[in-house]
Amino acid sequence: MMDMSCKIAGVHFKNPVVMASGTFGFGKEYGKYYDLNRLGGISGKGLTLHPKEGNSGLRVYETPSGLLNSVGLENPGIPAFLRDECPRWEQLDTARILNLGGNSMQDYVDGALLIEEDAAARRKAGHTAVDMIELNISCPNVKAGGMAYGIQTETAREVVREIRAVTSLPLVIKLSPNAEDIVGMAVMCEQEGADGVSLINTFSAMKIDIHKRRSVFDNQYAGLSGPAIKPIALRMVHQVSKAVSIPVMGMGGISSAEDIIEFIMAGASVIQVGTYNFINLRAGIQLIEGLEVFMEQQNVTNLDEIRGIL
Amino acid sequence: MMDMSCKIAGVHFKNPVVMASGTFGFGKEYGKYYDLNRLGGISGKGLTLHPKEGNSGLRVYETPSGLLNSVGLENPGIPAFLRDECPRWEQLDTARILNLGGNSMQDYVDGALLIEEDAAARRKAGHTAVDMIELNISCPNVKAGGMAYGIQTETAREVVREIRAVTSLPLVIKLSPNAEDIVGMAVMCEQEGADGVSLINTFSAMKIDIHKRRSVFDNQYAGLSGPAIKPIALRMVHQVSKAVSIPVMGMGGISSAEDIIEFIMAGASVIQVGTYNFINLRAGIQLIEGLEVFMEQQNVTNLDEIRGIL
Amino acid sequence: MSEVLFNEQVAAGVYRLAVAGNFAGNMGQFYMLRAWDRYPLLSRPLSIFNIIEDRIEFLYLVAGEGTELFSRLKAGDRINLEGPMGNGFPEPAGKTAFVGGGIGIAPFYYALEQIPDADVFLGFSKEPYMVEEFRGRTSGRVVVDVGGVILDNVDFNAYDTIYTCGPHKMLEAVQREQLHSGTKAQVYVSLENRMACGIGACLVCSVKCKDSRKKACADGPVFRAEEVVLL
Amino acid sequence: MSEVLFNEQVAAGVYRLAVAGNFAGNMGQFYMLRAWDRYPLLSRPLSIFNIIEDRIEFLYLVAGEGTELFSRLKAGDRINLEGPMGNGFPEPAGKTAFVGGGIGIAPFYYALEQIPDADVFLGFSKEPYMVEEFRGRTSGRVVVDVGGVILDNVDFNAYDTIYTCGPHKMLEAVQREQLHSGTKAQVYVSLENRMACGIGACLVCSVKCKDSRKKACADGPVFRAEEVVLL
Ligand SMILES: Cc1cc2nc3c(=O)[nH]c(=O)nc-3n(C[C@H](O)[C@H](O)[C@H](O)COP(=O)(O)OP(=O)(O)OC[C@H]3O[C@@H](n4cnc5c(N)ncnc54)[C@H](O)[C@@H]3O)c2cc1C
Ligand SMILES: Cc1cc2nc3c(=O)[nH]c(=O)nc-3n(C[C@H](O)[C@H](O)[C@H](O)COP(=O)(O)OP(=O)(O)OC[C@H]3O[C@@H](n4cnc5c(N)ncnc54)[C@H](O)[C@@H]3O)c2cc1C
Ligand SMILES: Cc1cc2nc3c(=O)[nH]c(=O)nc-3n(C[C@H](O)[C@H](O)[C@H](O)COP(=O)(O)O)c2cc1C
Ligand SMILES: Cc1cc2nc3c(=O)[nH]c(=O)nc-3n(C[C@H](O)[C@H](O)[C@H](O)COP(=O)(O)O)c2cc1C
Ligand code: FES
Ligand code: FES
Repeated sequence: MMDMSCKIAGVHFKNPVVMASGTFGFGKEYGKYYDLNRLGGISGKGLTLHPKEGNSGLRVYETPSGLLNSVGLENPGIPAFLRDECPRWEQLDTARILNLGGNSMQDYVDGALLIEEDAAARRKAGHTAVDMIELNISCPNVKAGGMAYGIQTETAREVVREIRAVTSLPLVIKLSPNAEDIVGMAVMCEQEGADGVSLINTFSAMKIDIHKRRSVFDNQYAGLSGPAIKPIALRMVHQVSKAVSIPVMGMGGISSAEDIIEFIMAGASVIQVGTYNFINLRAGIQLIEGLEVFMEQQNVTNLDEIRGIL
Repeated sequence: MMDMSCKIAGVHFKNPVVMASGTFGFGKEYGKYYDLNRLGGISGKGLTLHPKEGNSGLRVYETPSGLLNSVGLENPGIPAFLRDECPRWEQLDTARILNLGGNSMQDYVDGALLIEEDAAARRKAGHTAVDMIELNISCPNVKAGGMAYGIQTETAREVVREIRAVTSLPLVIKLSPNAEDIVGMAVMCEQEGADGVSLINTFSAMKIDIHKRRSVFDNQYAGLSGPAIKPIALRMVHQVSKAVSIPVMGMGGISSAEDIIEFIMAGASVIQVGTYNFINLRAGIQLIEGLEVFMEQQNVTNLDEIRGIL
Repeated sequence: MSEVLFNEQVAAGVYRLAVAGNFAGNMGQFYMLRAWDRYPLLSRPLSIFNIIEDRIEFLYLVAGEGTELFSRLKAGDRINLEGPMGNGFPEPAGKTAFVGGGIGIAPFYYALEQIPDADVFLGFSKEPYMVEEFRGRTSGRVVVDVGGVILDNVDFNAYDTIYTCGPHKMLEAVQREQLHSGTKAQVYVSLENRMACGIGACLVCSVKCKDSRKKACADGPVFRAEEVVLL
Repeated sequence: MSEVLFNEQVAAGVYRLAVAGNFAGNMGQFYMLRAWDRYPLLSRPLSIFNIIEDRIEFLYLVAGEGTELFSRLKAGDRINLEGPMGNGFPEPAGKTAFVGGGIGIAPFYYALEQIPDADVFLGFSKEPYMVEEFRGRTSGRVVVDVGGVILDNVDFNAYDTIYTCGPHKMLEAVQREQLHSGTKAQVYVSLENRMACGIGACLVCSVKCKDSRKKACADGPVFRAEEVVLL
């Protein structure tokens, strides 16, 4: 029997294919194309305490094998999520990850507290809607604060420590490739009691409209994702995996089962798929099936056999 | 009359199109395809004091819209360059940039001293072969030392200071996108008396051969260049241009005249073209001609009109 | 993967593409098309131009890299279609007008199947195309303008429902004319925001509306004209 | 840009491509081919298979993305060629053998024009191809092996010059056989290192030689067998 499963802080991932935050909504839309319960997990759209309108102006631009986005964390706010989406999440049989964003320390903490309360209430009623928090300290599209947290290790330490203190849920920290020292950042997360790290978020990047003589984005810089960044993401995941002993969720440009195997060989416990969802609406299913084919052909019965072998 | 020219530390660039180090040899090969004197400048293959064999194993791998290279600074050494290549460089009517690499501080300094001596001797004879030094503190393919210099600002400061002290030639520092803080690095270079900065070198990146279960490169990581990285490079050039008042040479994935205009609008004085030379052997000429067309169509008579307007 | 039946040029830079298969779709909906493997990254949204039993058709203008690749397709080539997507045009009430600017005429040909007596206003900057096809499909008027302002021909007070699709500038003019004319007609605009997922999951196609943000792909591409804040 | 004359499949995954134009080249040289605009990034090196007045031909195996794109070319399509590049085979002395493994046979067809009496050894793993064409061009022997080891058929002491081209494993065996046989023949290998610039400027195609590093593209692709350190 093939075994693709893996546990992170007690949370069971039936396979390593997790959908990346911001590219998969809260799952509903893709659920029309395949059974979400086939997935290893889903990281929902980044949430903040209060609803956010997101950025004005153009929000997407294609680059060679990459995608610039400037969504700016548009989201309905945590209370609306808990109220409107969680009933559906309760029914899902896949790892449900809440991606937590914020504009200030207070935002982050108040958001985490709300989630904690909600989880406790549901637990009492015998339900779970959220299995894990993915703390996003790294969104490059949010100007006020958000960015800064993800850049310097000591600034980030504060947020990680505060959130760790107020949440009993498994906690994974999402790291930015824009960090001054992504390895040091991961080590810090381990020191502060995080249950894992996920990387990478998008690269801060730019596109100029030479005719209008301005950035195509109102917010000047935007976040680069997609196959273009995969070689860098893979290097970072490899470096971080060597440096910490907590699990690593690897991502950045994954668009084939072979890509997934690379990230697992580099040390990732699970991987996340972002931009590729846009290219292939059935990405989730097809990647899992591709993994099965690979494992069969290569005589791998458990992904642990190849995890981190580099 | 259209004016594309620009001066950096007294060195005249007739246009902003400079060929990037390591992708253009010392010019000879491309000289068969067009007149090198049409170019704004040439940055020669990175040189170290002693000849270097470079890396073993595979040295190139294509990624989506990008190129991984692991040349590892193979070069004939500074003395051989001064002896064998400089007679030809003396004849060139384009900005001639010597890209200086090294494995240790001693290497860098001794190399710079040799170049200084040679320049003095040629000057006496009424000749010039090298107009400028581009100090490469950032090659990601050299394990011993080289990398470290380009990462942390204070480590890099030493090298810049030492080289500045021993060379009278215009000095530009080539920055790495792997630097912890590329803006801080540039500011440091300005403080230490550099005449300019050039950026970006390649991103440290990785490719795993999942069948052989090893990196495709003997040296594990390799350097990513090409269109894939352009959006990140442009953002970095923009940030650095805002932060320093010395000239900036921008590069990273440039493959059209429009790309060049973007870098100039982001603040670059001149740009460099690397990987695109492989895709188009006549890249130099065609980019210059493309710039002429753009300027004509957009009624730009001097590139200064659009430089740094963002 | 589906098969291209034909892909014929109907004017400078404008092509009519037919793909074999049994496709569904309401008027005003669109498909995401992909005629390549990995590059460019995103699929391209095109409105349904026509659906016949054995095929679906699109009418497109070569605007850049993706549509340029479409234009090279030949009969027998393979192409990937996802759809139908979007809300499409709501059922009209009363007398109906379609106002298309340039390639914005595309969705109305299919819409005429359901509303075969609508008046059709086609505005072209240069060469007109598909005019005879439109004439053949409606019992209403077909007004063609070349080089002028197509809206100048539309009396907003003469209709109960007006559907519009075209360049941003035209849609702004539609909003102005709606206010200015004081029409009681229900006026709709079809937006062409850039899209990534096409199904409402990524929020890159966001449309600023009077009271909230909506998604061009899932809540649209058709909106009530007065609802949208065009910037 | 040049025009494709034909691109016909000659065996499973193997194609013969003809491009119109007046092309130059010596035996053993190669061209860099590009049948796309921006993606994939690099052009692909292919050996000269044949040159006739009005055209050049290549014989290639579909190995990945680039050659797959080549395989889709049809007559009339456009393709970009740069070349000829590389050193090519030096003039042979005396009795000559060509030893090709798989698609490594490609350069020898053109070479036969200059050395029409060479013996030709063609090794295939599965289906043989182009054998009749080779027979038609040489007055020497043509030995074909399918599924075995082509080198087993070559007596290294029976020749003055031996040119070889094929997979890495075969070239290693060539080196061993050269030593083992004690042949006085001049033995050459043609290498297929990955390339970027193709003209000697970037050093990514570096070949470790006994005394130094050389460039596969500019100093090669043909090297004396004893000179190269195969790793
Ligand atoms: C719902 C919807 C229906 C559409 N229906 C049609 C149609 O029936 N016929 C038709 O010709 N065009 C239609 N379009 C526009 C068409 O999708 C774009 O012209 C096409 O995506 C451009 O791709 P490209 O690669 O050729 O150009 P690019 O090089 O990507 O861009 C060229 C120009 O097209 C615009 N553009 C780029 N991507 C998009 C995008 N995803 N959406 C909108 N505009 C974009 C850019 O602003 C740019 O000015 C529709 C768009 C949408 C959103
Ligand atoms: C001088 C020279 C002459 C050649 N002549 C021929 C020929 O006549 N016919 C023919 O079929 N092939 C020839 N090759 C090999 C051919 O260039 C490669 O098969 C081709 O580049 C693979 O490209 P791809 O995109 O299809 O495959 P990729 O997906 O890029 O790679 C598939 C496989 O091809 C190998 N490969 C990739 N890039 C190169 C490269 N630049 N050079 C060599 N191998 C590579 C890889 O190791 C990989 O195993 C020659 C190569 C060289 C260097
Ligand atoms: C449109 C878009 C929106 C995103 N929103 C979020 C977000 O809300 N929170 C977050 O942590 N990451 C967000 N990301 C980053 C992705 O989760 C992922 O880290 C990144 O895109 C790299 O993976 P990919 O190359 O597979 O897309 C977003 C990415 C995209 C493309
Ligand atoms: C094959 C190769 C060799 C390189 N060698 C050097 C070098 O010796 N010194 C250096 O400073 N940069 C070197 N670079 C980096 C380039 O000069 C340039 O900074 C980088 O490739 C980004 O530009 P591009 O995307 O236009 O290629 C090399 C790049 C490539 C692709
Ligand atoms: S394109 Fe993704 S939400 Fe509209
Ligand atoms: S491919 Fe550039 S030196 Fe050979």
